[in-house]
Amino acid sequence: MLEVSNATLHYGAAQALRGVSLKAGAGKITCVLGRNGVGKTSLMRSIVGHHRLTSGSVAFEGKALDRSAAYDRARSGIAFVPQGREIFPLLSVRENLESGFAPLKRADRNIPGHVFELFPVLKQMLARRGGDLSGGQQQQLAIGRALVMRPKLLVLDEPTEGIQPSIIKDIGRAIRYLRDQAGIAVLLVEQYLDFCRELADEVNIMDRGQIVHTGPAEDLDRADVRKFLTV
Amino acid sequence: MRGNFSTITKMVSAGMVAAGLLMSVQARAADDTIKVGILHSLSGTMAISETTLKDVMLMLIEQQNAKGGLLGKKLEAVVVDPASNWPLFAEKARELISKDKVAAVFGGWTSVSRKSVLPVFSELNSILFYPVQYEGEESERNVFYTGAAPNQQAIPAVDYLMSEDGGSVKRWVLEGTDYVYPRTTNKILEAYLKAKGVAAEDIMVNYTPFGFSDWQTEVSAIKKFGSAGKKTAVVSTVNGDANVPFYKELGNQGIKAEDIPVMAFSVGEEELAGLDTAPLVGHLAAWNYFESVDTPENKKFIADWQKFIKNDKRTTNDPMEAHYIGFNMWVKAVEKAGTTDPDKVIDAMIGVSVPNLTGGYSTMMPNHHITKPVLIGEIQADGQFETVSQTPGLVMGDEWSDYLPDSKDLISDWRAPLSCGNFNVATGKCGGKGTN
Amino acid sequence: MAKTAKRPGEFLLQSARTQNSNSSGIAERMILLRALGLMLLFLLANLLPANAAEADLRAIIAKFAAAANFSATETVVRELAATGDPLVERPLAALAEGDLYVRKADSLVFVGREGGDSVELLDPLSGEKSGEAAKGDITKIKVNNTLRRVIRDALGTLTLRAKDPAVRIAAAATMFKTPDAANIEPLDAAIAAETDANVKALFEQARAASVLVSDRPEADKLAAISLIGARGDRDALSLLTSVEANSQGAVKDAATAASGNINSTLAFWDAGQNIWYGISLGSVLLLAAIGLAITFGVMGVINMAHGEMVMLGAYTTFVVQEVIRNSFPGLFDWSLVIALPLAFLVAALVGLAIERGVIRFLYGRPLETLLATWGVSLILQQAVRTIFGPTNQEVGNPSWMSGSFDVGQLAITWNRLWILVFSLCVFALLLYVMKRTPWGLQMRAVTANRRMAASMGIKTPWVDALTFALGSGIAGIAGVALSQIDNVSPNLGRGYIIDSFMVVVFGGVGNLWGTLVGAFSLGIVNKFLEPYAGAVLGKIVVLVLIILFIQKRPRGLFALKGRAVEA
Amino acid sequence: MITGRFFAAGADRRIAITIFILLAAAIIVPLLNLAVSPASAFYVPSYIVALTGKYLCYALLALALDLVWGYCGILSLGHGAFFALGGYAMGMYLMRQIGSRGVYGNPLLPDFMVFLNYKELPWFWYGFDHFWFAAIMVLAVPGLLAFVFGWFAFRSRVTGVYLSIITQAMTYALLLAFFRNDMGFGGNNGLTDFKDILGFNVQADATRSALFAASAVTLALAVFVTWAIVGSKYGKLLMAVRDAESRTRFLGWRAENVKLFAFTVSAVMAGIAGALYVPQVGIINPGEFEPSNSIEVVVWAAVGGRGTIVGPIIGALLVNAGKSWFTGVLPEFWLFALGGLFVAVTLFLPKGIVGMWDAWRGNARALRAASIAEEAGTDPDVPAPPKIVRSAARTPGEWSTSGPEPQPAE
Repeated sequence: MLEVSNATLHYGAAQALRGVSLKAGAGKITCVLGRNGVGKTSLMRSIVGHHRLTSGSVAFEGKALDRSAAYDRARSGIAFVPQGREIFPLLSVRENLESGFAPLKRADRNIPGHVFELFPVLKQMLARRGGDLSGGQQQQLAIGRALVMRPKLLVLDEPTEGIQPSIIKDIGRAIRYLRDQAGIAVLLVEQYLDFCRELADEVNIMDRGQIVHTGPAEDLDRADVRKFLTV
Repeated sequence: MRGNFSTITKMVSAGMVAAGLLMSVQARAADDTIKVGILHSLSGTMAISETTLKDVMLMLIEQQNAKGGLLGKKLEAVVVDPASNWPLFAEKARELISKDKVAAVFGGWTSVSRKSVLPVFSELNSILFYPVQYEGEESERNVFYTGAAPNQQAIPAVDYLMSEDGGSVKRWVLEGTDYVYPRTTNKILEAYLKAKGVAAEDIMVNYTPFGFSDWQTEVSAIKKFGSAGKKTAVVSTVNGDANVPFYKELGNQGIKAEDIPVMAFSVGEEELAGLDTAPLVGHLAAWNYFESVDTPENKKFIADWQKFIKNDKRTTNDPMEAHYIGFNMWVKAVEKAGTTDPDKVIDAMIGVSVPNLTGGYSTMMPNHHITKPVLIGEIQADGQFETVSQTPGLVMGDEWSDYLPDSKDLISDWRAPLSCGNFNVATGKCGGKGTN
Repeated sequence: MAKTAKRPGEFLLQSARTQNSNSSGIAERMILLRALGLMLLFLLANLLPANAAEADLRAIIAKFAAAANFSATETVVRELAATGDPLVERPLAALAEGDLYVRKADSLVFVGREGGDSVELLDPLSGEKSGEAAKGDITKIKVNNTLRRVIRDALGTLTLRAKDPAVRIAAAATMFKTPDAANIEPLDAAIAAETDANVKALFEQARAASVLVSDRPEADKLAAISLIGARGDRDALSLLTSVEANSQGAVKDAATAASGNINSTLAFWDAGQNIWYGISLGSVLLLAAIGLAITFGVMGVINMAHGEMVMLGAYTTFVVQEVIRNSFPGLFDWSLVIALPLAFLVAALVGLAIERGVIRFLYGRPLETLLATWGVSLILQQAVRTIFGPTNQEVGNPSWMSGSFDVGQLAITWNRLWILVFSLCVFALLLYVMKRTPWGLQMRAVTANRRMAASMGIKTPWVDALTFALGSGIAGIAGVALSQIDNVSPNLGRGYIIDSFMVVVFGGVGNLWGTLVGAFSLGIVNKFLEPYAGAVLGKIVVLVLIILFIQKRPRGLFALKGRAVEA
Repeated sequence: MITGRFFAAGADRRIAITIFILLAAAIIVPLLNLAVSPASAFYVPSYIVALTGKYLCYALLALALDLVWGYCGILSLGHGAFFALGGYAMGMYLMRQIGSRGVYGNPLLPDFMVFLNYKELPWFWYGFDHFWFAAIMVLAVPGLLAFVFGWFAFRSRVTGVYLSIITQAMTYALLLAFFRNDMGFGGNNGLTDFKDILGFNVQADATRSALFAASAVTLALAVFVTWAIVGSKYGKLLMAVRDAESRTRFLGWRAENVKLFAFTVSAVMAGIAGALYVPQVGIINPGEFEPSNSIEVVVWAAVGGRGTIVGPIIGALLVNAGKSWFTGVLPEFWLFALGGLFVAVTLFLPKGIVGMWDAWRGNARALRAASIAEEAGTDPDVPAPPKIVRSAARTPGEWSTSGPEPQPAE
């Protein structure tokens, strides 16, 4: 479904990605792991269109995306839950969710029921300002907001960062639900190993701007894989 | 870094003398023409009034050239834009005189623009024609004042209002913009009114800032002041842009000219062009010229002007006439002197007499002010003024007001041997009032 | 009725003199006689066969041709008025309007109706058409204020019995302002015949005013004072003050008491007036600032060209009115309604061009937008100056925006009221767009986080461009309203830019409600200061207050607070 | 901070050159004006001396603004006020020097007071008979105003656009105040008709040349002082406050004191510029308080290149020379040219002329490194300079210059 091939990204003189290739399939959870500063976020932002690759390409459903802007990528079905959540703080929860209506046809402009099933707390907070929610609630809102867009691919950047365990569990359940019931491709960046091991169908490990290992989630228990992740 | 050195040097020095170089390239001695400087703001707040004067000067120069020029040479207009910026006025005046070597400059509108250029004209000994009514209290050797002094506008206007025809006004509002012209004029008027027996409580003085646009409070204060059972009139020295909202508010609050007439000194045909004058019929203005004046000279002038500006709706006004008079006087003086040499022309100017547009002759007096008739006009529905009163003869501009204690002993006479702008008749000395 | 229009003061002086010299009896009789004579004349004029009267009137009107100056004309006017014939209303009204002409060839007097180069001549009495003349062949009979006043007074008495109640009311108002003992009799007659209670009351007040300047007994005068005192407005005060100055004893005391009463009521109304003026100034500030609340407050562009957008709106109004004047004069009252959408479009398109051409390259560098838009404002200003010329352009008030009406002792001008209503409508509309429409939601999302908004599928460049166009368009329609109270010149915008920034910053950037409250509070504070401190000092004080206020609340009146801001 | 390092590497020489050129001009231009015969090709006409002298004052003003804007991130839209106050202090001295040579010949009162019926000199005019007193006032009045204004504003953490707008309110309020004739500063006409300065005729060529030289030397001195401030440890702090005020505060520095110092020094510099300006143009009037004048100063600094020392000087000289030239050559259309210039500079030369120059001159690498660091933080994967900065840039009102420099528009 999503295919990144040979992606290279420079920030001026510094190189953040060195020929990364990656695939994410429909109905699968693909996890990207790696230590701080190895280029995970850069990769995600390149996929959703916040950075333009120096070379290489990103293809979605067989179409090259390299020239399209972030909003066009969103319109073709890629939803993004960024690190730090980036909900719109001054908009109410309902408005945050409704901001996902933009790419939809007029007839589809409603909030799908499973959003409130997955995150019932959002329903109680509809009138609150997004910025007034707790960190965990904001994370749920960010995922809910992405789901409103009816995505085919959901890109999640460290959804568990700084969040209490009970909510992490909710988020995990939600991601699994999306894979199983909705058939969405999920691309997940994580540092939280256990979360990844539980969820992932496939893991990619990054180090210094490169993918150094690709394999099933069970590989995470292997020592040669572990060495990329220990600090 | 060697290269850096030289290029930076170049950059900095280029910046420092850039203007100089650019200008000296421009400046070239041209003996085949006589240059005339036009120093009127074409941008900024004053452009609204002054641009017209630039155009009228261009027309006059063109006409003079069609008549064969002056002293056998063509006249050449040098137009600059001092941009309503007073230091820039001084800079541009200097540029006109030093660089372009103009024979005379026609320009200025506000008092401050005149004050700003005065030292330049006296330092470089050139000639300035200043075409706008002003507060007086000044007489410079290098400046010829073709606009009205207070006694050529304010005092006859007040006389008219006090007369039977004007409505025998007993109570006065002096409404002005807070700057020197209204302040001085109102000082003179206050002294004059008191001398005529008006009590202090029957005079209200109020000032507003430049460009003031919310007149509700002021207009209702005028209404209130006017409801004391005595005939009331407003004498307005409100300047420029502030007039339109002022009159709009007067119209809307229903102040009718029959009840409280407003006599303005700064509202001419140009200002009225921006207004629907139907509710304002009967309000007054005092000038030395109105477009509606019915003389052959004026008809020709208006026709020429509308043809020159290619717009048959453009109006004419008093400062335009002042330039018309000033320019013709200068032409005559240059012909009389046979040269454009400033000293000779300044001497030749005094006594020069040219036709004005109201059917008489204006003469340059020894105090560098001119003689003019004073007209009082009422606003008509078509945006013109209709003359309702006119001084029987010409009034000579009085530079030092007789109604201010510090200037009543002063006179100005630039003829030899006196040649003094502030001669004190009490002490018999040149140089102002002194310490007594 | 020849002496009806004497000035009140003169008359009072005269009556005071006669009282003092103990010859009051004679004077009284004289006046009585004169009044009786006038009554007779009045009756005669109505009884005599019309033709004879008409011939007399024509003879008098013909005298206008020979009147060389204002006082000669005045004599003729008085003579005409003295006939008391309602027919003289037409020539007198025409004279007041400056529409009475003398044909040079035969010295006949006509009412003229201007049309292009020629003037249509109408018979001064019948109003029937009787020929045309070139402008050069006729001379206008000049009028001045004094003459207009004389005519107005004369017409006042003549129109007491007019069919239209509005005309009768006007007549009553005139007679109230110019009281004369000779008015009492015709007023008595008119009061007896009047059926409209409202008009009747006004007649009675006018009569009371006349009683005060007559030699009626003290009791009558005291009754008159209480009647006038009850009227309680500025005209009543004016009259009472002059009575106070010119009488003695009980009348003087009563007048003093009554004018004192009126003064204290008026003081109360003055406060109301200040509030109203403040609200009205506030509405102007709101209009000027509201577009800026979008481009600056919401988008963060320091838009120095905002004032020029207002100016473009005003010039659009001018152009619309020009077209209407030249081609469809009947539509003039609709000119503003027509100008509104056009002004919005013009300003919005220019705004769109500015955003696409300049500002979009500067997002994230807000202070640099200041420089670029400053440059743009210079260009726009000079462009308008080049196209339309530097002078003021005439924008007229449609009839529904002219004049004023009274609420108690408060005169409210229609244009200010409409501007207030209009500014609130614009505010409500804008609030609706921002809070209730998908576009508004997208705007706010983009403003909050442009990159994230793009990832939500929002076409950020379009939202930016349209938001800027919206802000500019709103400024444009503000220009339509401001053209009604201010100059339409290339400098129009400069006058509002600083005030607009003050309002937005004072209210709190990014908050529409803040702009609303900011505009009105600055307006009201300003207008309460103005009568005491003067316009200049008042404004300075307001500026200093804003500076101090910002120290206290560095984010403005309606600062965004709470966790939401830090998130 | 990186800018500072880069600066230390290559730009000391540039400062030295600038100072050298200014000092040289201070000697050579007067010489060419006074000692060379007007017929010679090397002769510098008097009006050029006056004109460039005026530009140098503007350059000093632009440099003063750049100290607070370019180096400390405080965009003042009211620097014209300090300039004008300095000018008024000097103007008052010059007025007193007229003595009894005014038109009314009143030895006690200036002319405008005579015809407005002042009976005696207002108290605030006392002392201005003496040059030393006026000179102190030139420094003290703008300095004090800036200190008091800054004291309140910085302490209450008024920043960004709020600060800009209230500085504008300040100069606007002063404009209105000085327009009032009752203030005793000559109202709209201002102070004019000067005769002598320190006993020399202000209209004499020699005096003009001396004033030119004084302006050039003062500007050179100001360049040196600015350079010294910016290069010192304090200067680093200044830039730290500019780039990340709250972080500087967390590190224990009193950001408000840092700003206050810069603001006051800058106001004093502006005041000196005004004082030198007035005798050269011969008039000081409330028009100098116009907010549009202050905005123009910002434009000069931006055109030349803010955050550099030479930039504002070049900007001021260039824009003003252009203005002088255009108003003479294209009187009807020069506003198009000027407006177009501002738009073009912001679009195409975001770092001003000097910035473009540097980029062009192979300093590009250093610049690039700096911009990378700013854009992405030193570590490319640490998510772009974290939330604080970005939200600072995007929340309206918060965005001051502390936002990251170029954010590509979308």
